[in-house]
Amino acid sequence: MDDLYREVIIEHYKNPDHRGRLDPHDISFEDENPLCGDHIRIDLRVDEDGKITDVAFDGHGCAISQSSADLLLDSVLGKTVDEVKKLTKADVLDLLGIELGPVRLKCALLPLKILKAGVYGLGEASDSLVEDE
Amino acid sequence: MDDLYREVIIEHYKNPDHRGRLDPHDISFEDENPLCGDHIRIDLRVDEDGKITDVAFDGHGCAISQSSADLLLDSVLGKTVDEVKKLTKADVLDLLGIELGPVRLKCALLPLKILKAGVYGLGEASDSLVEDE
Amino acid sequence: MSEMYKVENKLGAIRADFPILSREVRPGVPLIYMDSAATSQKPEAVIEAMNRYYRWTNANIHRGVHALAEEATAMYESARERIARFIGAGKAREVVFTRNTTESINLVAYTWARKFLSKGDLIVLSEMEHHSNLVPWQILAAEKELRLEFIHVTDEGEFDQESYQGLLEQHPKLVSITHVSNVLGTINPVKEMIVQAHTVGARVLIDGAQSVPHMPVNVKELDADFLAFSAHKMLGPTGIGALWAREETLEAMPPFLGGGEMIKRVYLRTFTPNEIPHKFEAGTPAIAEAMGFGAAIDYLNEIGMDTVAAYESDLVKYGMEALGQVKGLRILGPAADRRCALMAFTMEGAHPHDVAQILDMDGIAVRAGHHCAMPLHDRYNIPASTRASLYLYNTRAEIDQLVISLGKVNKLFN
Amino acid sequence: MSEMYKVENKLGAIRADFPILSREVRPGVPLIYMDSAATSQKPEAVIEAMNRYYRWTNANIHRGVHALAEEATAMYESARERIARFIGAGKAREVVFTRNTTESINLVAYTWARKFLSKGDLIVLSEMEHHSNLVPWQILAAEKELRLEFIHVTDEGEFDQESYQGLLEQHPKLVSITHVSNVLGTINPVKEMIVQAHTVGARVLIDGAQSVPHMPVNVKELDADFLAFSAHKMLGPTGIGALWAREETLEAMPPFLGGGEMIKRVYLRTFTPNEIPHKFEAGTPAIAEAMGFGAAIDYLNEIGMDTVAAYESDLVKYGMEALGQVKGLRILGPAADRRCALMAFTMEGAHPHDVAQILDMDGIAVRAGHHCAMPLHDRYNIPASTRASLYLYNTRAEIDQLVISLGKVNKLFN
Ligand SMILES: Cc1ncc(COP(=O)(O)O)c(C=O)c1O
Ligand SMILES: Cc1ncc(COP(=O)(O)O)c(C=O)c1O
Repeated sequence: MDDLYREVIIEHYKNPDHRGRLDPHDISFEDENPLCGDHIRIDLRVDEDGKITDVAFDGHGCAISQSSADLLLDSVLGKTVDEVKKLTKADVLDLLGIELGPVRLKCALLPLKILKAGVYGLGEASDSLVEDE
Repeated sequence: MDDLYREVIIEHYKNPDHRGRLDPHDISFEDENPLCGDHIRIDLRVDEDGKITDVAFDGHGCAISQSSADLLLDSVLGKTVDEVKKLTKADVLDLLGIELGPVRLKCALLPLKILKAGVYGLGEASDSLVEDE
Repeated sequence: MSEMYKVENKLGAIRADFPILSREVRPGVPLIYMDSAATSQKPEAVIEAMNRYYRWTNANIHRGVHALAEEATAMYESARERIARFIGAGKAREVVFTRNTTESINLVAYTWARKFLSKGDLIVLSEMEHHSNLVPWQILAAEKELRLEFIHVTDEGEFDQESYQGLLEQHPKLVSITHVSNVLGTINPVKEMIVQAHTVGARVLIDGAQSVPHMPVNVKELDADFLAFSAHKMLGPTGIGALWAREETLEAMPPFLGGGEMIKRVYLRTFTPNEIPHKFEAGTPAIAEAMGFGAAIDYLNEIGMDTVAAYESDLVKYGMEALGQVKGLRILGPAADRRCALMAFTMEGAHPHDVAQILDMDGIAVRAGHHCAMPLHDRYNIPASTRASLYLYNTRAEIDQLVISLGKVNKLFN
Repeated sequence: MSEMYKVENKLGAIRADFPILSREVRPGVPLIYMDSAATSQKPEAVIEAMNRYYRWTNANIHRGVHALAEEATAMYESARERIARFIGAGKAREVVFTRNTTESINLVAYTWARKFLSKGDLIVLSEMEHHSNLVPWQILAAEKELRLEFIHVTDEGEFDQESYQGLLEQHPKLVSITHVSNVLGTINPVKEMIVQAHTVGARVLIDGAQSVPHMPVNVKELDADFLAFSAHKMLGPTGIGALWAREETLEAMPPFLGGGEMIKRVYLRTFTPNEIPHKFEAGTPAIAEAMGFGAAIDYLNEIGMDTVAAYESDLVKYGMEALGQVKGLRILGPAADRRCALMAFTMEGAHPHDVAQILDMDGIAVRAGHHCAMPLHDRYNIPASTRASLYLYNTRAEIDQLVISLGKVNKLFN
């Protein structure tokens, strides 16, 4: 149990640092994982140099997806949009510090998928955004 | 081999007693077994007492169906139409003197099915005519 | 309850019949399988029936005169007969082999409904249907401009009979409903509902995916028009299911898939269809699976469906009481005496996926999600639920372990 | 031929892999199985892959978070990947699991063709098609008033390329033809025919039921648009087949059967379909069968499809010569160098059913009848034929026995 539900995950799930909305915002994107009903919206503020200055997420879902969102947003604060475009599945798993089966992996990667769809300005989020290859 | 292809069967297949057509005839019916392409037509002449006075069959097919037709017609010569209506699967198998799997059984019973459809004056031959129950 | 006693007594033996039940999920963590509503486990007798076929008889059926083909054909048709008897069907030819419940329902939608329903006609479904009894009708309704209406479900998880009466007054052509809900566990009063539907001239399709495996179901007593079910939920293999309908109904239906075996004669531009049930079984069917399906029927008959139902009824009573003790846990659906042995629930503060994952760490296999019933979850305003579904091989001891593990969920999240 | 030599050397081992090959049909009469075009035998590795699944992993896929469900999902998708690689497909998602070749072809007829073809459009088939590649188009043509035309077959059993050119000039929307004839054995030059069809803008469906099991088939090299095949003819289990099509094609196709798994979201009245290939896999699929299919692919890869093809090519050469010695026997189809290892024939004075029956007495399993190709038999003016179809487990010694037993037929009937 300690493996998958490390204290840091439970902590970020119960008491997230970045839950909420940004109004106004420069980038906003939302999507869901219909398999489990996880739904997440991410708002970003970006300065003229492309640096991310403010982050927030909203929605509902399992501990993995929600803590992944919180940890991910924490990690991109102060990064540039171009740096965010380079983030991978491996980066998220590093943040969470756990190994996941294919179903829960989707939960963990949903926030990254949304974040990348947002910074790329896409109309739709696609799984290929978070696939390593 | 002797079992299924008894001499009598081969003999009636190669040199049938009743191959041909009757013109005029009182009863005529034909049908086929689409599974193997066996096709048989049976013609009968019946006198005023309902007695079968002349028989003939035509068509093509395997040794089992053709010899079954020949043997069956042999056996009904002189019988009445009502007696023919009572003939069963068992009667045909007695004539042939063999045991058959389900697929070849259809070959063996095709002539009886046609004969009965004919004497009953049916529009279509149905498997239920030759089922024991 | 003497019935129950019989199974309790046999239980050791029954569990030993299922090889997977002695598996450890991870070293030292034995499997507690509570996901039988998704798919049941298979006794060795079922696995062996298929092995025997592959190792001894394997041949294509119906068209061969060689020994193997004749044996295989006889075995395949014997399975059909045993299945027909199992559901009280008059004739084996009233049973069509399909891939699963889903294909059975689609077959009715593509053939019977396409031929006999037309623009403006009403199909009555319900809010508790599995996607497999919703989407085929949605596709058809869009194509033929049919109307779909839905029997409401009460807060307790039962059909709102008043809303059903209202819909019957609109003279539907078809009522297609589930016998047992795969989320609420509700055993619906389909027998009475069929009588009422017939009064207004509607045909009734019963989705038996969750009832046929768990209780005696007799199509003649029910007087249903169609019954759909899957082998894999009743101890049988994947890849095979069945559709039952009356002889006259099947005969009136146009063919579905075209190909070998479903024809009598083929010309380049036309064909004549085969007799039922073969008319609906195009191409090489799931032959080995039919042997497995037949063996599953034999296995269930050996125990007796009354005994299975009684045992499960006792188990779910115990389960409902036990889960009732868990803090923040809310079970969906009606009281124990009106339900099958499955319990879907939500827990305060813990998402169903997390609940299932934590249970998995203790070797307990439950399902989390919408269980292919999104509209029902919408109805209750929940995104998902966790479901423990039981079968004749589950025990009270396993339920005790479930309660202990749910305690860990609470400790972690609350 | 070194390829051949490899298999000859391995042959003892190969035959030992197939438990059924050591069966006696009747006491003292060993099985000589020459009916692989109907369905092939299965090696123990395939049977065991399914047993392992049922005894160790069995769970429903895709929606579960528990250990068994995750294992089963990974195994199921891994089978899809291996099948995709086996036929040279770019992506696993281009492979849809179906029940068999027949369902694969029907799927294209019900979805792609229903959407993209309209009144008056032409579909080109041929006179040598299996019923499974005729009837689905007949049903569709009747419904949508499409035109069907047929490539003629020459007396030698090959496509009349002139008649094909003539049909292409009429700008068909679809050409649907078999790669290898299941009666004539002809290996058709589909690669060139696909190029020509594409020139006039037609899509091409290849019925690979008899080619994929026996030779290397690469969808990219062929540049086909659709490829249909069955596991049970290539050492795999019954109940599962595949349809391959390009990603873009599958994405453009509307769903077929509606139900669980093929959806992304379901509301009471509407749904959004899932991604390919799941969009076409409604309900619980043939999960165990996918494991078996994957194991069959592994088995064939281990030997190598080039080796299989070379071995069979040698075998059929030997077979054609040997059968050529039998009095009154006439083999349908082309010379050995243009055919697969199957030989359908007629015998003077003996009906095919009788021939098959007499061979069965010597344990030889061949098929008699129209082999689901009635129009082709009409074309040659014969009601039926007897077919001996070989695979990698057959031997020259078995062919020798076939010739001896055919001698008995002649003795009895002539
Ligand atoms: C050329 C051809 N196409 C299609 C089929 C149909 O295959 P299945 O029965 O597996 O659907 C067969 C086999 O019978 C065949 O030989
Ligand atoms: C009530 C109900 N109907 C239909 C189905 C679909 O069954 P299958 O996936 O075997 O087609 C299920 C099972 O998932 C079910 O529970």
